[in-house]
Amino acid sequence: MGGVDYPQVLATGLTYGVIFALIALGYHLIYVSSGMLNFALGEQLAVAGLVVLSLTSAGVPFVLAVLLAVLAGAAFGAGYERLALRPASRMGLIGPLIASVGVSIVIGQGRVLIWGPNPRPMDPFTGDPNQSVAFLGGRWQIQSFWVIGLAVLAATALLLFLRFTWYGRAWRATAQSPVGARLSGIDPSVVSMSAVATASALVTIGGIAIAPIVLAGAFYALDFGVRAFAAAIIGGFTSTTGVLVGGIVVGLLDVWLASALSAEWSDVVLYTGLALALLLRPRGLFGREGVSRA
Amino acid sequence: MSVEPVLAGRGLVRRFGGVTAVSDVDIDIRPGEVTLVLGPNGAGKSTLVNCLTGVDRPDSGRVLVAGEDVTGRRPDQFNRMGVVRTFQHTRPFGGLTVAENVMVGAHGRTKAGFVRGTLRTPGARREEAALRDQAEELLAQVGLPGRGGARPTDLPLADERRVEIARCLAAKPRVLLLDEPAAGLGEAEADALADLVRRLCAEYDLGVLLIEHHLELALGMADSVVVLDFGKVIARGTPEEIREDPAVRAAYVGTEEEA
Amino acid sequence: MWRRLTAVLATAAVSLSLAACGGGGEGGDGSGETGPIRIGAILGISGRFAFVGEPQKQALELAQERINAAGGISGRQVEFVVYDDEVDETKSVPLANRLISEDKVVAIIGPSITVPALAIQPIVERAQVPNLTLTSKAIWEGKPDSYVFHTTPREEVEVKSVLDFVKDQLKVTKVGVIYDRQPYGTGNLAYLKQFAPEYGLQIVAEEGIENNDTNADAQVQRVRGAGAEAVVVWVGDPAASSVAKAIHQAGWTVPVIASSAIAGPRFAELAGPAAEGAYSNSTYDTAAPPPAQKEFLEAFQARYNSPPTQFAGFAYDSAYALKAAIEAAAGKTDGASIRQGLIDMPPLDGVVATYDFSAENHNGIPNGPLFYIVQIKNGAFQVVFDTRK
Amino acid sequence: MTRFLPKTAPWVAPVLVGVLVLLFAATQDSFYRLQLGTLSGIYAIAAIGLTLLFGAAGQISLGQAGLLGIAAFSTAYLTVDHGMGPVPAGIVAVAASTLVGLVLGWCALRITGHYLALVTLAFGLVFTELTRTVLPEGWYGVPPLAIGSLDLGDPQVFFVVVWAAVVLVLVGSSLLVRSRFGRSIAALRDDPVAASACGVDLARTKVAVFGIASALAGVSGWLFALYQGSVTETSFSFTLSFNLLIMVVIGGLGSPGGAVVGAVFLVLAPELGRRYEEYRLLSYGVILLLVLALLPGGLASIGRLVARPLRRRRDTPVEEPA
Repeated sequence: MGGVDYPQVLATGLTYGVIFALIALGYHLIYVSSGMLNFALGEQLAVAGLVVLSLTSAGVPFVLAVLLAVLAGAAFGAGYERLALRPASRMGLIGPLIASVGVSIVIGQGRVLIWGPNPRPMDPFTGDPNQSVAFLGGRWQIQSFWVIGLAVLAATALLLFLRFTWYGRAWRATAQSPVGARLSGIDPSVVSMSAVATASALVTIGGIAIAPIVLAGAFYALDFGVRAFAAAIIGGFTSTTGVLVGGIVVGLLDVWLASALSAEWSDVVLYTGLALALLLRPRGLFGREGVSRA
Repeated sequence: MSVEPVLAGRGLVRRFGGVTAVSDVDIDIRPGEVTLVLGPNGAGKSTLVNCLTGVDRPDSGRVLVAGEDVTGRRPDQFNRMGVVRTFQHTRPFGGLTVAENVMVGAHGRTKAGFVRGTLRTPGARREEAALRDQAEELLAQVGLPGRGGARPTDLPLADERRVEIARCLAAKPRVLLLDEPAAGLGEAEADALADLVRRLCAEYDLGVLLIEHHLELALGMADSVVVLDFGKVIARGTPEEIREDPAVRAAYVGTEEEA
Repeated sequence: MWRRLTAVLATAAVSLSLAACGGGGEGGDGSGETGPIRIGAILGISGRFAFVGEPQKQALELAQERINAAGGISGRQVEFVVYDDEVDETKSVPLANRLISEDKVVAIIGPSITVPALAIQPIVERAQVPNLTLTSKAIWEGKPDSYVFHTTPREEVEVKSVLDFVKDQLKVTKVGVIYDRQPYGTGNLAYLKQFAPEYGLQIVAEEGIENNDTNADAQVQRVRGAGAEAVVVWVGDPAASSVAKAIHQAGWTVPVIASSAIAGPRFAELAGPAAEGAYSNSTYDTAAPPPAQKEFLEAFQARYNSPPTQFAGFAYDSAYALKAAIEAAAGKTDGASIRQGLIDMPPLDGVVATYDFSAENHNGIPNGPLFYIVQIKNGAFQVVFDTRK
Repeated sequence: MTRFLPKTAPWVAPVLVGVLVLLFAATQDSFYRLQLGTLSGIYAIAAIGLTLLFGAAGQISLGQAGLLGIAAFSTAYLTVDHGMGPVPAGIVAVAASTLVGLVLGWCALRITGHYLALVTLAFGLVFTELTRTVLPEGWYGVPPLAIGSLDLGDPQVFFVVVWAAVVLVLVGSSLLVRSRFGRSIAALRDDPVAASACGVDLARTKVAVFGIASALAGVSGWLFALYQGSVTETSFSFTLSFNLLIMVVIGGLGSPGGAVVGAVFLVLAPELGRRYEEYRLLSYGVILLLVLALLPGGLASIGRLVARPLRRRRDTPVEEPA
């Protein structure tokens, strides 16, 4: 069935991989700071491009529109953490998980009602649409460089924040012991809200960057969301670098499978792999023990 | 009166990374006797209980029930062998009533599976009725008559401990391991609990292992004492011997006054 | 204990009474001799196939306005009751029942896509409600007394027009096919493979794609690897435009022929410069349309300021076919009369073709060539070849 | 987990539902509402299974639709391709989905909480992708229910048969929840360590409750195939898994009666605002959030709105996923 064009797999796989990594980073942030799992990030990514399109068509300059969209995304994240996830945590840890499913349904259906069911094209940040350049033996879209650049930028900024600021370090500790965190002056509920807000900002950036390649508002929220779960699991929910590496791995694997097997079977293999990874090694490659077997 | 121990630990070792929580501990629990394990916080008391009840697996050494080696068995298998325990932080079943909590305690020795339970076969109905009666009776015995319908999470801590003890008794056990039952209780409540344990120990010829660092109360209840420090047995004997033992005094300097 | 009993009682009663009173709304009996004639429609308006259902809904709205403005059907106003089944037959089956037993419609137009269309067939047959199905796959099984009629061309017609164009105009022999993994794609793939040898063509690659996929790099790369000299794309948007983009990005210059599913403005809008030069089939001769088609194209453009896709045309023709049928049945609107009316009615010069039903042939459109080949030239489809001549 | 199990006598809810059903069937001329009533009954059976699994036993599953799908596809395969009767095909179909459920139960032994949610989600997605790839056209022409020569396909009769099954399952599950097994799965949910110390074999109990829930999902899938007549993967996507979860949550976790109420509500609620057809899914999401925030006990707890507030707000440290 034709040899696999590895340079092209690298080009496309990396572009999608960094997006999965961004979402996985969002899952990681929320998990380490509040122990919650959030299903809504995929839909937030899918709607990001549409928000920018609406703003620009209303005359807002592009860069300002992106900033506004990211801020709006963060505010929306903080909002639904407070209104939906937090009250549901009375039901134990599974409550917020189901609440995030509810939020993803509301976002998804809201998107269809406001912007209609059809996806919309979006111009790349620079260069004309579908223009591709040869690089490392593969054909790269100009926009791919924007996607990878922005994602790496956002991820490193966050890594620096988590590692080298006092508040950042506190975030990682809050999930382990909210009581301990509270004793050292950190309010876990504020941390949890800011974690969801930051994760929302991350996926909004990712959504805006990837929209020119995959159309704004198309039906890929679940596909991206579940692939990002696979990335987070391969990386081990608890390790920041692990989830980033996991994202790239899943991106490359996904595209490689599509060209080596066929697009139809790549989904089946990917989801089966996700289930097996969970069963055999829930801690993932890099994660610390945090999984109960009881 | 060296009667065959109903539950024994031989050369038990348990390490967590570099820390040896339990190192080479021998311990015997004899029917009708209260064996006390004393030791400051972090001495490995809870780890020892976990190893003796299957909640944790010792790295080496053996656990014997009535002489039979049962090292590494699951907690529910220990339960079916008559070894039951309470927990340092009470672990009630919040979704069930107090009576139902006690009835779950008897799960190990009852049989009605989900088919017979659903079809309400005569056998299942008889067993259910017997369980209900036993629950009411045990609750009365532990001093909570008629509280079967309440929610465990609505009870004060002392009563919640009593429900947990009733839950253990529902299994008609041979050995009862109590993990710091008096923790967080007032003086009067602790004494009342001590009397209850002694009474149950005599009435059911129960072997009791008591984990406590509430010195005066525990020594009063115990028939024999083992003192742990950093996972090792530093003294063994009757309560009176232990009171004067210099090694114990050293490990416990300054804890006398602790309420 | 009693408090809980009242709780369960209250909520269960409320829920079940929902059902009893819920749909009481529209009273009136559509099939009575007076009052508006109600015609039902089940279309895939939202979800994956919105690009098919949405224009069809618009076409029916346009038809309702124009029919009523011209005096309605046999003196009675017409009302189209349109439901969205999101192309999920779990929804189309109850919707069909709702149209029949609740809204008392006299006929049903749609569904647009194969799976729901097959699913509601037993329902319309049992309820004896004429069904003008809009799916291209042959649903009618040939029984003369069936209540199912087609106002869409048979799939082979379009497949043959594509193969003919590839052989005679593009003059290549090795063809790669990228097809929708749903029945719309697999059905036509089968016809392509069946008729290709007749045209001396060889199918060298078959790659499935999901209608909603927005990345087709893998499929394009494998078709190119198989040595295809032309790429036939049998899937709707956004997948079709993704294929065009992938070909463009791979720097591969190869003729692309897409099915009539994308013969509309959206393909160029989504694919951008990558769409340039792509061919497709269209039922409209935009250059010199026959009178009925010209009037519809202008009316649709005026009403919705965007050119209609072929799907809109089929829906519009179905509306007028039913009008002609009822008039042929002297205004009677029971199922059997309308069915007979469809058979007896004079040939209807519709937007897409001249429709002529008979007991033995429920396919309104004759089996001959029908399509125009169109090509994207600076952003819009233009007719470049007429398969009829 | 929610702290309340409704304590109505086991026969109350089922008898009540039975009466309402017969009333509904007799008065219904509209075939459409009969069909919706049947569909809500079919989903109710799967919802009862899920509320036992998730509400009572605390084992979350986001892939329950896959189990329905397995049974529906097996039924279609056996009846259409092999001419098997609807009932024997049903027995094989339910066995198939139960078997898969037991495998999922085995998975639940190795991982819990969030990870279990993800494995079950992955299972559901694998089912949809696999069937979409292997069987894009699905199956048509599944015969209606018939026992031997007795045709039960007539909508009114089928409606009553489905709801008779619902009442049967409701009685069974209400009794089950109150039996020794019911207490052991509640103990498993509330505190696995303590449950094990009380003699509950966690492994066997988890696998058993997964088996029961999958069997009920299988019955639901079988009846769905007979009801719909055609089977394709679109009917068993993750949307159905989420909808089942919503039915169970808004009905009241762990309460079989609540699951039935949740199923009826979710299938029939859109009838309220027929004009707002497109707001249907949006409203499900909003309702779920409202119930999670305001009514942890779900609809069935409306009577308990004045419930005693949880006196001791347990400041649960983030132990590993529940």
